[in-house]
Amino acid sequence: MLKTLEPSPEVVEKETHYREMGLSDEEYQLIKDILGRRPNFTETGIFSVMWSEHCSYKTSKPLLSRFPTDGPQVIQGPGEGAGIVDIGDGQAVAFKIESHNHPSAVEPYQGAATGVGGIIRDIFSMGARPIASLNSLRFGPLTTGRVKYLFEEVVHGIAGYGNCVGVPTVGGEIQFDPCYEGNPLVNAMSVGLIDQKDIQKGIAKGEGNTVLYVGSKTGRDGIHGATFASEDLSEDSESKRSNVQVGDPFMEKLLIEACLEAIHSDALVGMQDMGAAGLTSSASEMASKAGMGMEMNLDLIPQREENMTAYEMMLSESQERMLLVVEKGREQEIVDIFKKYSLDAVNVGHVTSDNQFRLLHNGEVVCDIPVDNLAEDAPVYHKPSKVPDYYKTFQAMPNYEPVVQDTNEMLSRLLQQPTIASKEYVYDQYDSMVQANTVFAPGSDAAVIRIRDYDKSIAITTDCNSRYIYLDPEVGGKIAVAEACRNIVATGAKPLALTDGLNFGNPDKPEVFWQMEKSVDGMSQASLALDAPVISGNVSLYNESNQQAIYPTPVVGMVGLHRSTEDITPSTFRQTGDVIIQIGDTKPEFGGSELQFLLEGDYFGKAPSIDLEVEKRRQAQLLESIQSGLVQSAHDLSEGGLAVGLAESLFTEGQLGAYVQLEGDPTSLLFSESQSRFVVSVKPDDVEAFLEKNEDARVIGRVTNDAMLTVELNQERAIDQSVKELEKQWKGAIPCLVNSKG
Amino acid sequence: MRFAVVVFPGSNCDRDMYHAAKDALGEEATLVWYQEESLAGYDAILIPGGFSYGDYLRCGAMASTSPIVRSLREEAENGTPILGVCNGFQILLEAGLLPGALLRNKQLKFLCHYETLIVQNNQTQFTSLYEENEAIQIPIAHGEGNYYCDDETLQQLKRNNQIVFTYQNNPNGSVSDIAGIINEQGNVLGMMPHPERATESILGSEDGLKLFKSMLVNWRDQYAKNA
Amino acid sequence: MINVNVHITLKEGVLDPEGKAIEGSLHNLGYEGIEDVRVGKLINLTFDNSDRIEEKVEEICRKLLANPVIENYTYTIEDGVAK
Amino acid sequence: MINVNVHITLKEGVLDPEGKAIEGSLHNLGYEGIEDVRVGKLINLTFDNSDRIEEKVEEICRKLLANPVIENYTYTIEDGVAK
Ligand SMILES: Nc1ncnc2c1ncn2[C@@H]1O[C@H](COP(=O)(O)OP(=O)(O)O)[C@@H](O)[C@H]1O
Ligand SMILES: [Mg+2]
Repeated sequence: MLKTLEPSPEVVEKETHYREMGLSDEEYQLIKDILGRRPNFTETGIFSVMWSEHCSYKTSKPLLSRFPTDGPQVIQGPGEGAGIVDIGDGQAVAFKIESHNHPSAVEPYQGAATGVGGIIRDIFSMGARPIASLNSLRFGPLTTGRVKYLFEEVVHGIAGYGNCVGVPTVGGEIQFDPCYEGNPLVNAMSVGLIDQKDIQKGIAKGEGNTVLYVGSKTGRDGIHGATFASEDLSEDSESKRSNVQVGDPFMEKLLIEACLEAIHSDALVGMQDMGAAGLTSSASEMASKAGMGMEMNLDLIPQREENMTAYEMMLSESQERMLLVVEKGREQEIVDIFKKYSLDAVNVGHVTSDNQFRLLHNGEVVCDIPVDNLAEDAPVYHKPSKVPDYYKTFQAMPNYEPVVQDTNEMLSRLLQQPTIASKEYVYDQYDSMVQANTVFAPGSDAAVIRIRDYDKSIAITTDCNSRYIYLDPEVGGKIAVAEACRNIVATGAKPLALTDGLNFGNPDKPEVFWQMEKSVDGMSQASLALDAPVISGNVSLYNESNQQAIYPTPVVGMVGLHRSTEDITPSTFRQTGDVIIQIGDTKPEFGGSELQFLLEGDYFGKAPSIDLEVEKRRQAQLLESIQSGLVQSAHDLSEGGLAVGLAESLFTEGQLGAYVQLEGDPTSLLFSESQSRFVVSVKPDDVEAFLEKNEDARVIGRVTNDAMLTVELNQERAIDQSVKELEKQWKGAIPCLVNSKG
Repeated sequence: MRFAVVVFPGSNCDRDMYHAAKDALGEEATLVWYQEESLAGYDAILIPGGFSYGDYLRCGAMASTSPIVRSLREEAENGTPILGVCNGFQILLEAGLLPGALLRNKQLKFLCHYETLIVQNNQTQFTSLYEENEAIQIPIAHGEGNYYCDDETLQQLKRNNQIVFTYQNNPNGSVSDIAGIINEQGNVLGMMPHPERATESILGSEDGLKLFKSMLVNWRDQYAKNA
Repeated sequence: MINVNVHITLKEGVLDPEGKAIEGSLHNLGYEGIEDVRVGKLINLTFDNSDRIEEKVEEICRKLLANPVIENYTYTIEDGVAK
Repeated sequence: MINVNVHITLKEGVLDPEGKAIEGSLHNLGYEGIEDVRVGKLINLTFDNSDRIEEKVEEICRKLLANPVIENYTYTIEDGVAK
């Protein structure tokens, strides 16, 4: 696109080109009012990306303000590249989750890879060294060639990028449901470690200070990617394929090392990565946050292609680029650091005091916008909300209480359901141990990373059962947060804070907006009750294909802290003779359960209930018991219920078995997905002390050495299976589906 | 004992290697940036894993052309112990300091998990503290660890007892289950598995520490002899 | 026996990090005057008959060998019947 | 501007897992009569002058682009000066 072909301001207005860029008539009018004139083509593009949902959160802002974001542990809440929490000793961890759904649907390898790269940049741009990556993935059922291709390539992309940059991928979660068939979800989370004194902010302070551009050259990659990410995914997105950016993890690795070296120089004033809306958002946000302006000469921007226009440069989403502000006169100190890594740091502009965002290209001013209007004054929308009919129907249904005859067979089938089955096929492809701090690699309830040189470690998890949230967004939202906490607590850590990845359909539909509202409410309540404030997050809307919305999928990423590495507790049984204890009671709750899907092929009815006071008490009591050294292993009960939880506790490739005795309704006891439950093992000598501390705990059996899972229900053998056989089924399910033809 | 850990652009196990030598073993270690000219004066040289130059073209190919490799060759000739792990192994092969090549894993996937290795040769300065045929737990993490050499080379490796580690359950298609080999002189060891990740019980295994300890013990013996 | 050589290259405008890295390496090795390096794939297929060969190859390229989002392909069949 | 195309192929006898995987996929997709698939690399170099070009290319291939233990190379310079 040559500059001369760009429509004039008059034409942009007359032919409503702004609409193609994603701006409404009202928004265009607002821009005209701000400028006191018509915006030119470049300025219109710049407003369109900054006012897109992705950058401005114009639809979700009213909801996000409901999240609790404070706590004594919070150093940096939402608003910067990532949130930061205190972990003691002058140290902190920075973390955030981000979606890359639309790019991954179009080009799964590069979409997932650049998703990983983007979130890692958010972390090191704060000055933190990335120490762990996680992800949360959603696909359709693994039965069609297209879904298998998406699944395989997304996993390859995460591995290809993450392994190369040397950040261990230590955990994640995957669900497979038909609603994601045309619209897979790829959310990536990154966690970084930082000394509190080194925390960097993305601000452009100091009139006259120099703006340096670092990293890959700018190409025409992903032009309009930011607004693209906020549009429906329709059939014709095939033709937009050139929007896809290619990641260069090697460049990213060099950037990590160079930027982390640069933060130790006091010549550095501020640093931000170029994420969605690239140069536009990084530059304008840095200036606006500092209460300053910025002027850049686009002729100086390193360009990969010829004849790039101002519009293209400002909207390009080329990857692996950073913007730095450095003290005037000390540029060389920073340039030298980058030179060591064979990276160019180019002077492209300076900080001004007139609060304008001004760009020059070929000797002309091509953009002159009040920077605060751009970065902060996007309109905010309060969308209408409406209770969906399906929800009313579900709530009115009688409780769904199935009866399973062959409980042995049902356990086998459940273990082979892709959502429950082992994800080893996936995480075997991730380098989960690089940096040599991984205590629990994927496979545990939460990953555990020790903090070198200190007697402490952090636990990290991502969770979201979107089926419950679909059935009842408020209850499901509570469960998502509570489950993440449970996974953290089961490893012996105390939850510190969470990051949320809100993936929803089209918010213009009142029923979808209602789902957003309710799930945010539920998450907020749980976050408050369980003392895990929200410190960062991301919103991805319009996740629909052919008008069909995905299940509401607000992913929770959470970090917790172990007081001492001695508290680290595995999720699998350890020792013959240990006593097996269940915490929490079981009710006939099957709405949204794996069992329901297996028996009915669909989800309906009510989500499992949750009482946050009870949840809080059980977690606190279990954590205290772990900290007192009373617990050998702890595992939360989730999809598939107790039967699956017991089996998972035995998958250690050893000779351990379990003998369990229960009285009551077999189907519920074995397969219900009642919340707030754990299965733990305790040394015989500690049972009494444990039961005293945990008021909702009950002995249900003991760990054996016969490699059999045996459950006696009402004096009958309900489950009697070889652990090896079960483990084989559980591990084999996903490879088997992937490798089957079709 | 003074270890050098050579850092190439894209190395990412450099710090892990450094900590293995410095913290787990308790000796001196220095990170040496690849643009430096000389590796002289160190008692041992460690080439860490990672993705030098992004693994572009062929793993280790571009790193093997950097100027520091000239000094590495000299040190190899001088008999300085050199350990290359994962990408470090690939670099040693590309530089011709060890025979053979590494191809993509047979399943075309990156693999990361613990493997059981068998110590085939415990008569080297890197393995003298292991028992012969000892089974040890060491993690692998590679996409291109499928060792290949022609028959003649293989016979030579066998004849000279240059195969140091094999996999108990070959994960990647390597010829003769090879996980690590040594040069004829006995001072350059290359291996795909990561001993530096298995030096502390909290990380799951200490079996890799013995390798570093062997280096230390043999260096001390040598030192005593020369003194 | 029919010998088909498929050449797969990145579309113009698509970043080629591998090519860039090789270019850098060649400069470091002292080679001057190299303006650009691009890396592609070469896939050699051996068919046992020439039945509808062009149609088949075209389809295989589209369906499997090339990723149309970022790659172009060309091929030669047997001894240089270019397309 | 001189255009050099380097073709890098695996030596005979060296197992090509990627080629085998493509072959398997093609069979699964129902293509018959494919006897062998081998995957190689295509590296395109653009030089700004033709000075000692063949000598340079030969050297670059030997030193960097191909690994003689497992790979062979051929190249064409400009419009098809094959070697
Ligand atoms: N996409 C993924 N990437 C890495 N690890 C994963 C992924 N999906 C699942 N895992 C790992 O598999 C294990 C089981 O996951 P999941 O069933 O979601 O656990 P839970 O129900 O306890 O949250 C966890 O350790 C998790 O980290
Ligand atoms: Mg769990």
